[in-house]
Amino acid sequence: MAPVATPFFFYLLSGIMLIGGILVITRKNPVHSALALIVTLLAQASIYLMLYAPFVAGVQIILYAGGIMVLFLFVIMLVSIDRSMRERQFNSQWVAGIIAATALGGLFIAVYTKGTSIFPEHALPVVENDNTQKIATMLYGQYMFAFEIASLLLLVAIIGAVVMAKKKI
Amino acid sequence: MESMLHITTLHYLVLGAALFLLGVIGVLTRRNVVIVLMSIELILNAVNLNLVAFSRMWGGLHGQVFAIFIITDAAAEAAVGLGILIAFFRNKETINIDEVNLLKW
Amino acid sequence: MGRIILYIQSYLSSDQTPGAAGNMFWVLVYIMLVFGGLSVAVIAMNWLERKILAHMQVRLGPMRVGPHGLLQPIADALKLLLKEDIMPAEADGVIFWVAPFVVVLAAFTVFVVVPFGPTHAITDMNIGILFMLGVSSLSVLGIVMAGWASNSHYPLIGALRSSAQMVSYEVAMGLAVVSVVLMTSLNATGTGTLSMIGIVQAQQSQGVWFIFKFFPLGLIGFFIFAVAMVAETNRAPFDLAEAESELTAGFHTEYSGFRWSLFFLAEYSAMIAVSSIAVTLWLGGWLRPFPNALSGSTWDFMFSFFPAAAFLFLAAITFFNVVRMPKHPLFRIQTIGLAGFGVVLGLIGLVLLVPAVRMRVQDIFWFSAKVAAFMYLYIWYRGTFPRYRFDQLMRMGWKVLLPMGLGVLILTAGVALLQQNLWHP
Amino acid sequence: MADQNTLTHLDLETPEKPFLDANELVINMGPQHPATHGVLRVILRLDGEKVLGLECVIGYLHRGVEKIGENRTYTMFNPYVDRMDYVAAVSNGLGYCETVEKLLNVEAPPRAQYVRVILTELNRIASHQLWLGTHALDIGAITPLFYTFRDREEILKIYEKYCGARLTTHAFRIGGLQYETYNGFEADVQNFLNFFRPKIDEYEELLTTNRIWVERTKNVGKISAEDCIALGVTGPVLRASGVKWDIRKALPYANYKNFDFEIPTGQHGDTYDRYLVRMAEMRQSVRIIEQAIDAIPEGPIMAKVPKVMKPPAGEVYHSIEAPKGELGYFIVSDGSTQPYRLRVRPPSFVNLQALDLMCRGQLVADVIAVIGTLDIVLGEVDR
Repeated sequence: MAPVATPFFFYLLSGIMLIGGILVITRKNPVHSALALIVTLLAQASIYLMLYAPFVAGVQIILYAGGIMVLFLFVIMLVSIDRSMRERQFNSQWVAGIIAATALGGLFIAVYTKGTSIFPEHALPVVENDNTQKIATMLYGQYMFAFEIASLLLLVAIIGAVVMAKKKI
Repeated sequence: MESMLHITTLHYLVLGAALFLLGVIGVLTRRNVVIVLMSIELILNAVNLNLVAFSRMWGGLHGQVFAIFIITDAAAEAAVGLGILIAFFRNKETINIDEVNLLKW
Repeated sequence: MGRIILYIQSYLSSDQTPGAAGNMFWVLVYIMLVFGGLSVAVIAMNWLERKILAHMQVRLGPMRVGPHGLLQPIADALKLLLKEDIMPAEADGVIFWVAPFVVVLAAFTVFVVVPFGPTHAITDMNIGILFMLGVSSLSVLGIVMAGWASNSHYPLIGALRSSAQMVSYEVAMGLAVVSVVLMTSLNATGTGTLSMIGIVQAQQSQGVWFIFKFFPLGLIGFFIFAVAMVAETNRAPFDLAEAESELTAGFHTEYSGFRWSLFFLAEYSAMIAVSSIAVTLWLGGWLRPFPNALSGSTWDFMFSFFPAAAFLFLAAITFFNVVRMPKHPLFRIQTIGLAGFGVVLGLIGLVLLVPAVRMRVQDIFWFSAKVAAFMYLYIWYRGTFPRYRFDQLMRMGWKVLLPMGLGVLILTAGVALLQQNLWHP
Repeated sequence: MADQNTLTHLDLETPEKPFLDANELVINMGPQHPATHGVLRVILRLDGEKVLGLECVIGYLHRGVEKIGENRTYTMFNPYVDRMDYVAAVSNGLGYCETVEKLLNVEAPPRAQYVRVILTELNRIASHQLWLGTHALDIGAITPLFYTFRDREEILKIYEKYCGARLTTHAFRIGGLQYETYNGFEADVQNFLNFFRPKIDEYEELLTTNRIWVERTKNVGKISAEDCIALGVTGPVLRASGVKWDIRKALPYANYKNFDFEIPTGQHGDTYDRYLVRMAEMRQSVRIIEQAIDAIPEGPIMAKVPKVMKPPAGEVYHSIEAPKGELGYFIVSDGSTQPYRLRVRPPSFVNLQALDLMCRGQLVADVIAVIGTLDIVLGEVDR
């Protein structure tokens, strides 16, 4: 089934994402930031659905919103945030930050105005029905090595997190 | 107006760029480590959005596979980052990134 | 006008779910039906749980509001709606307000892909089971929000317990689910499916419920899921998050009235949701018992009378109890009410005898009956088991269920590979 | 044995270092909490879920029972003791009556002694039933509560028939009994015993081998025999730690020396052992009541005591084995009609002291289990 009212949903979702993103970097309370980020991530999952990528959308919901963000909230509750909320929120290099961001933004604008010509005129048709099956074939075929490396990375991350967070090992 | 109503790949790319910039500003200006980590998640998501948009444009699935790898990477990064955060908080009782100024304590 | 009628009718003749057919009218109708049915089911569950627990515990349970307390859930709902809605002064207003809605939303959204029948689902998604697990895992966010926003110690501990618990058990649950997804790929094409309808159809075409597939591997996978799903819904004996003897009420200690009832609603609909996952994945979903061994039109005809028979049986029990009601004039209204309830049940049973209805409703009946069995199990657990301690719960999740899940997954893959290469080269 | 004033292996003064220093959580459990058995308030210091230390705040149910005793005659004070441990009112009455009898130097006649033993042992069963139900409820098993209350009802019915009251019975008088037993008392008690014996098996079937129950109670709230003695802990808690100390055997009162029964003991001193000890005690109580029913003699029920009691000046301490431990009464008489000083040694109050020691390093859920297994009654703790 093709997406309906694509422009409306695109602008709605990207509006939600941008407002969420702004809230993430401006809120004083990290819990509010985390919740804004969750909203952003869920809106992004919907955008993935519009891009005919249901599997990535599912992974986004289950891993990002359901896993990583819960970990974030967990840690925020573990460390006391009262003190950090009373402190100054932005550091002294905010001028440098804005300049860097503006420069980067300028670069993006330049690239996108110059480079649109290489984009194809119409998006190629994508079959949604066997999206998951195709991704599976690629992951376990062409990207097998990368897949195994990713599992190694996760193992290293587990060990690293345990080593750092545990009081005595 | 016509170009506003016909959603092309460029729209998604611009959205991704905007998110990326928000993430960069967050990383550079905030003092709270948790929020810095969350800004990094924003950056990774902006990249994911671009990859999926490109995968849609070319009709292949390589972009989506890359997005999945990046999500895996984000999980690993969050786990280690939060682990460091807890170790840091335990020693200095703060989560202010400006106070991460010693190589050893 | 004619086009509209055609549009409305277009789904009825098709063999797709309304979502897949792209028929908005029927999608809306189905959403109404599913959520209406869900609300009725939660109300019925409330009454049944209290009654069944009461009878397990040598007491009567609700008896005052309506005959045999049948109207008790409605009275409770009214009381909760009229109650003062208290928000602690130091609470984080917005999050406190949003949290119950997040939980309810997560618990209700999963029903979008639950297949009550081959065509009786709101929609069929390519990533069905992934969607269900993902969205149901979002409810932990609501719980964490509620616990944190209350700005109080008991809710905070409850929220921490609950989030740790749900995140841990999701892993074991996911592994059990993956072993089923692997089983669906044992067909000619060699590709499996994540779609809920596809999984049931795979069981149909392979001629076996996945609980009996590769015995005992399917059974172990089912066992892992059955334990994890109780932990996932925070029910006894894993109800640590709201252990009333330890944390008073856990994450919803500070909630009252309408918002508390939202948590209640979410808990029960989440129970129904995970039970329907279990039914779909292991117990053949909407399939009636022995669809292959007892196939043929005669058996189909016989089995199609089950729904009507069940309702008529319930009606008969009700009328038996009408006769047993005390004859005192004070009980006259109650007796009439019970008789009315029996008449309603009997009428539903009679309607189900009509051939057109009979054939269409069968699969819904079998699905609901299987889910109801799980609901009974939930109540039974609650009446029987003491509560686990937090470290024991974590140990069980990570050190027992997770390795078991991994083992089942590897063995299933191995056996499937052997079967494909040796018996069907 | 170690020095009586120090505890063997736990330093109670310095708390353990928490996981995140800034994040030590202080939780106020009670006085309004579903699992603190009344109005106990426990201030818990937590590191996450781990208990670093706790402090009991008591006195929410203080009624000044001991002070009231100084302003009442000996007979008038008798009903007040029922209100201390209200789930074992008969035992409290027995302790008080025997103490005053000791002061007056009279002894209750044999028939009264037998009836006293029967009623007291029934009371022990009732108290243990209430303990079992609430303890299981705290640990999360809701069903045993209803079973034990159903069976406790039969005991309360016997009390009601005997003296008209169910809970605060005021069954005994100084010097014997107020009432002769009603017709069919023996038969009622015998019926109850026949009814109750399979019920103990029913409780045990629900819990003793239940995996979750065993995991929740084994190695939880351990306390060694030395620590028990150092803290003055008595009753089933002491016996579960392996000390064979039961006042019924050690310093026999009433006519317990006429009965043949055993003192069940445990080995590990954990919650599971305390559970087993109390279950075995119920069986032993059944055994004692059976012997008493068979041997109950005819005769008077009241010794000769003056209408106005003026015990000779002096002091006396007498203790009995109440369901919860050693229940002692210390009375100083100045020769008038009222005690000069009356002091109660309540088992719950003394046992509650062990809570901190038993909970250190355990989890929040274990605190609940330990409060349950100590079997405290706040009426007795606060008096």
